[in-house]
Amino acid sequence: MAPNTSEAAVDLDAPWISQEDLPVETYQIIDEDGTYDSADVPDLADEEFLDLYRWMLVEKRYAERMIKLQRRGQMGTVGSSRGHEASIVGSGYALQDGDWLLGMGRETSAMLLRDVSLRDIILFWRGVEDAQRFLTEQNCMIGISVGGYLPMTTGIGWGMNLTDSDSVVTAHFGDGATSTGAFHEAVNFAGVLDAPAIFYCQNNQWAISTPFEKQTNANTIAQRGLGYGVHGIRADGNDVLAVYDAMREARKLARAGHPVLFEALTYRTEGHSTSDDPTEYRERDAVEEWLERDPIERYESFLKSKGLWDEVDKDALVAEVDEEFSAAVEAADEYGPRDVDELFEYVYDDLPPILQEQLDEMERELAELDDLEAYIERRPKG
Amino acid sequence: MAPNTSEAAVDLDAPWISQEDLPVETYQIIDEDGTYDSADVPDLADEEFLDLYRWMLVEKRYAERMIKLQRRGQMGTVGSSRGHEASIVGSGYALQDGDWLLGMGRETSAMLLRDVSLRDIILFWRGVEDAQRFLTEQNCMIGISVGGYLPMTTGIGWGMNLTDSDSVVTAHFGDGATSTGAFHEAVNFAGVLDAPAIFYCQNNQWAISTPFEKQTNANTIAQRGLGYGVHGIRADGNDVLAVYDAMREARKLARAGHPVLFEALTYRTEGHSTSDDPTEYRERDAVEEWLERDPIERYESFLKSKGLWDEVDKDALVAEVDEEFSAAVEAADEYGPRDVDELFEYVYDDLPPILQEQLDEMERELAELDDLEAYIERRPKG
Amino acid sequence: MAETIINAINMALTEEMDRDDRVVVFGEDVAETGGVFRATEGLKEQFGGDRVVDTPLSEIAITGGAVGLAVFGLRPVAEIQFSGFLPPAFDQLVTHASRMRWRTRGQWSAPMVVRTPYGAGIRALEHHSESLEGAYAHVPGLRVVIPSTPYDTKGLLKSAIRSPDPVLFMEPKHIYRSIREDVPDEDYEVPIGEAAVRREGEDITVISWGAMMQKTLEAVDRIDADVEVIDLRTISPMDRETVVASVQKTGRCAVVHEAPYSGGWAGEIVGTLNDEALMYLEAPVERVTGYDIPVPLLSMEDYYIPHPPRIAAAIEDVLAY
Amino acid sequence: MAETIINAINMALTEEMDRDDRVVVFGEDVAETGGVFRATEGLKEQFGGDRVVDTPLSEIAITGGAVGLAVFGLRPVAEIQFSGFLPPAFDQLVTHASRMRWRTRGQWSAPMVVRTPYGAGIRALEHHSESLEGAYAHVPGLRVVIPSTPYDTKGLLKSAIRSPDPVLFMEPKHIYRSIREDVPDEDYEVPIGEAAVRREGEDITVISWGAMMQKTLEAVDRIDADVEVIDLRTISPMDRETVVASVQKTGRCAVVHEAPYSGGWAGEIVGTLNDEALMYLEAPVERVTGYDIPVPLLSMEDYYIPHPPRIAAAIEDVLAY
Ligand SMILES: Cc1ncc(C[n+]2csc(CCOP(=O)(O)OP(=O)(O)O)c2C)c(N)n1
Ligand SMILES: Cc1ncc(C[n+]2csc(CCOP(=O)(O)OP(=O)(O)O)c2C)c(N)n1
Ligand SMILES: [Mg+2]
Ligand SMILES: [Mg+2]
Repeated sequence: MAPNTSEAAVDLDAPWISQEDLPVETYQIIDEDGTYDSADVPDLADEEFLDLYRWMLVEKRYAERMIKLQRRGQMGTVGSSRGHEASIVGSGYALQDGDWLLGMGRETSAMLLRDVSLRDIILFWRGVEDAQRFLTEQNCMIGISVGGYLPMTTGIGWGMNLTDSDSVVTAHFGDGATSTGAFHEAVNFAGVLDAPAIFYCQNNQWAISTPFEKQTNANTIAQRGLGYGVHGIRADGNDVLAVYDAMREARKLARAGHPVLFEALTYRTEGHSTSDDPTEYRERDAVEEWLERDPIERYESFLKSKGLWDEVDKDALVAEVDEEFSAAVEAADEYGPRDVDELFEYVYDDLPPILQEQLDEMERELAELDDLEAYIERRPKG
Repeated sequence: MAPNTSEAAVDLDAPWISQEDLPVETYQIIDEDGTYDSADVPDLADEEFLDLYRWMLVEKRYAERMIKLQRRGQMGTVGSSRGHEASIVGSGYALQDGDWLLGMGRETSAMLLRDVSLRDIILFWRGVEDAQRFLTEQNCMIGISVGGYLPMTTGIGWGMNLTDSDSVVTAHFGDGATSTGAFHEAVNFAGVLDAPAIFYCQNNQWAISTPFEKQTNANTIAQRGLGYGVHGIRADGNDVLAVYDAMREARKLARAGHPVLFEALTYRTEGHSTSDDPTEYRERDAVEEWLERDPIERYESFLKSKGLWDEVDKDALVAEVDEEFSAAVEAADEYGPRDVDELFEYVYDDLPPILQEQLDEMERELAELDDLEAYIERRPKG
Repeated sequence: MAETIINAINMALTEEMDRDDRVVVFGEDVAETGGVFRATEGLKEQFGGDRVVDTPLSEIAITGGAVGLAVFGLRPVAEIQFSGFLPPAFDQLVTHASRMRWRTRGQWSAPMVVRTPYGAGIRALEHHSESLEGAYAHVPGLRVVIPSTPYDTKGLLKSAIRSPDPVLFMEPKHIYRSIREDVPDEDYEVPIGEAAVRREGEDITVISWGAMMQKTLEAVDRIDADVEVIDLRTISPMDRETVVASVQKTGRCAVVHEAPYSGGWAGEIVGTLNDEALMYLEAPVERVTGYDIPVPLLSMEDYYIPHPPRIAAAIEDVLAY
Repeated sequence: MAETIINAINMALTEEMDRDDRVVVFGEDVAETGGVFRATEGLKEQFGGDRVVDTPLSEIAITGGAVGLAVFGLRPVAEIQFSGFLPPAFDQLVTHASRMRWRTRGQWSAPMVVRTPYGAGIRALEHHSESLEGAYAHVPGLRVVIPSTPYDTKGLLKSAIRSPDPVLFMEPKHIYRSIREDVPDEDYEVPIGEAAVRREGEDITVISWGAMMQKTLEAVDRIDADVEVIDLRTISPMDRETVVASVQKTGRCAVVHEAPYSGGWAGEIVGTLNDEALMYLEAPVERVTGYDIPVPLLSMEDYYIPHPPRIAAAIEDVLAY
């Protein structure tokens, strides 16, 4: 019923602009075959090149192990970041001490790079309230309502300007988030304020079952920056060096008063989360295609031709990373139960009388109604 | 405290895009001096050219007379459309029978062109509920919450697609409205739906006291279309022929499944409304500059060089238009008071018991409390 | 056949789409996958991609788009994936949906349904567990409906789709699949605005709705008294008559809801009883509700939810007063 | 000196900006013109364009921006031009401002103020007259404050700005300039969370807030009884103690607000009295409120507003019960 938009183009005299007028390049340093031009490679020390590799392994093993934990009932619903390793690590690696990072849950190693601990990420997905206390200690936060934390991101950037801070604030979010009104108002306002904010979109081409072409009729997210007068870029999100390099520039731009809308083009090769079965809504072919563009393999080729691969003992690295993960799970397992009165804390700065009353009542009920705790115990936990 | 954005540009290697990469032309047919290229002039009959002129006079006299009424206490707060005549008339003139028009109050003659009556516009600004009944009978509506009616516009366009209608829906709004989340979600969704919707922004460069450069860091509104994959255009909003011609094309695009973001660049030469004193926040110079670009005078030059001016008896036209306005005011004055029970109608399809109870109580109170009506009578009316 | 609430939603949608081709279903992930809870499963296959549409992640445009479709003569049924993501669209409900008929004196109206799963208990992340019916029910012009059984769900959803007024249809996701009952294949409506007396009794009236109905019934089973149980079903405008008549009869009352206590709809019910049945009350009305705190995350949420032991104790308190 | 509410707002803002350079004031048209009601007049001249900022027309970003500033350690005071334009930002209040401290277990918080003029009576267009305090007050974590006198306005706004919690500060625009009283030049706070007993009396307690206080006092003046008048001032979390103690003393009560009846805050007050004072009540509590309809447009709005004759009649009904 929709009009046939493939009809012969309408006859136009006026100077219409459409996205065809502005081809958007995808920034790449290492191409799909692993080849690159040395001149383009960012100026990093060998350890740093190796570090990037290690972090990508962290991200990958983290995703794999989390899903295993979930399948074993030791974790709530979790999302997988498989395929996003370069995009997450490249962006996180370019941030500096004091920078802030607000995300949506698919940027773990960027947060680990901000000194968040893996244990706390695990606690987060187990629904332990304390987790975000630890995240925010490192100026990181996970926002579950998609897009809603972007205005706050602008506010933080604004605060940085007002206090002569020399940090930047980065928000990580998905392609789906770019369709929210909150995204729009946040980026536009950041543009007006010259806020040192980097809006970092991991365009993994899916929002649960909704493909990018149903999310927007625009070809890229990057081009949306024009509409706000902020700098836009599309980088190959499977090329860790391109992401890192552009992010470093983004940080400079942000510090110079030019907020940035950064699109890292990648692909969610697994389900949205452990509750999602992607075979319901997409063909395996496209997935295969993207699996071939695996960011870690591509970076391995780079390390090889750069002569750094010899220094990598992958098995040992994986074992090390796995051990870290196991230790984090153990620490999370040991994280003791909280007292129920904590539920009433932190709602207000003090405990208003009505909350005190309710807390007292709850404690009385838990003490007096002998079957209440039992009832709660019996309830399924996942 | 904001970083000095005029600092030397940051050294950039990556392929950043900024609005400098896409210069946006302003579509013009008659230039500031009244000259034009005949080849560009839209193919209209002489009566139509004259009609455009008459409608612009209607808009102008309407604005002037409304403000007079307000000053005399016969009208609530009203806004003035002085300076917007070409933008309003040119856009309205390109619409066709069956098209829908949702506006914000600064597009009167476009609504009159949709067969709305002037009396009903006057009733609207007098706060008479019935006014919108009459507007909506002509598929027009005024939305007071800025931007909020744009998602609904998309929905109407979607409905047109679903019912194989061959109409379009147009929303008129200001530059301020483009900063709302509702605008964003509406235009983006329209793009995905191929909705026959024209988002028509009268960029008059002010949102009450906020100048366009504080509304957004973007140079134009038109360029924002790229971010949604819809067609964008910036037309000289003081050139009625450019607006009309581009709007005609916009209508064709919309019908072909390409929603349009249309920016008519104009200027609000008077206050935002009768409660606003613009000398508080802007220099007279800029206003003077724009007064010189008066859309009506410019079109008079066009009519002169086109040889149509002889057919215009301006004084007679103004007298005629004035008479129409006077008749409309008279009709509005005669529009009788409504019964108070109307307040309870139309909230729901029927009258739920609680509303019936409240209505009964109100009527009882009005009858029994002899000083209630008197109290209400005594309350200041404006 | 014994069906769940989810099945009942699906049945109602299927039948209404079949019956009236103005009905259009849309929201995030509703078409290809049938929604995160599978409420819309099979609809796209049966009715095609024009009438069953996956939208962008745009709660404002979903809700506002529904207003436009409704004004244009269609019958939109929009899904908001979780009620915790409805607040971005609050303005569309308050400013447009609820007042379109009023604004245009009946010339336009917004016969639309916004379906959204609400409430705690499914072990989810933040914003997946809230109950804000009290805030929405305060908006004149909106009808707020919450079913608690599969039978009612089908009948109420059909009524909502056929309603000439906008309906916010909040679904108790905690019991989406946990209870089953016979849901006839035929066409039937359960009228909006009418509460159901689930059990008749003389000693006390217990009022609840949504996911708390099950817990309330479980609590009542523990109690040795003749309890009248009312399922409110429509929060607003509510069936004051049934509520008042019952309490005039029993003289005692408890109200159970999941939303926070302060400003929750139980206050409105107490207000109504105050207006119409104060002198019949032999004891204060008990409000058994969530606390005035955000719903805890998955590891602690059970301490928030009013479980049967709490409800039963409260009922006994009222009886013993 | 005798000052209006608008003056008092301006004084509070000026003094707090002077006292604490973390205070930042922003919103639509607040800087260059001092706001459509002139509440922020002179601030930009005095404190400069970095701390007094005109924003884009973006209620979401204004409110969410305030959250970010607050988290970063500033003390934002945002203005929403009319409370009818706050619903687009409802999500920012519910999802972020109200739960930032809770979400982060005290690590972050959102000490911010959203000021917004509310209520009917100024002969305005649609959406310029509503009172939705009941909906906002239902959100845990938010403090909702409504002053009714110039003195209180200054003191409460200062408390709000210094409050470690987010405060929604709703201003009774109908009486912005219609009442005057002495407002000391000195620094003083009026504590949030405490109601004020405006008049002491023995026969009946009348509770109101905001613009309705004036009408209530006018009504009380017409009545030959010993009326206790309470100005609630903080809607949520409210001062239950003062309310309950008063009604325990008088045994009768009327609540007056402008918001619609169903789901309005009066219901919560009746609920509180039910909990704590039921057996003291000698008559049903009267709720004198707006109707369950949108506020009429300017030509008819006076039929909606609870004017003194209505209030007085209701009080007399309760006294005569
Ligand atoms: C406002 C809001 N609406 C809906 C949801 C439910 N939801 C969670 S994730 C998601 C898709 C997000 O897609 P995208 O932004 O592309 O991020 P991705 O998961 O692909 O990384 C949806 C719809 C939500 N959390 N918040
Ligand atoms: C959502 C919302 N916020 C604020 C207002 C108050 N207001 C009315 S008109 C206006 C400025 C509108 O500017 P613009 O969109 O440029 O339209 P113009 O008046 O210039 O034609 C504002 C802030 C409103 N009506 N709605
Ligand atoms: Mg995505
Ligand atoms: Mg403007």
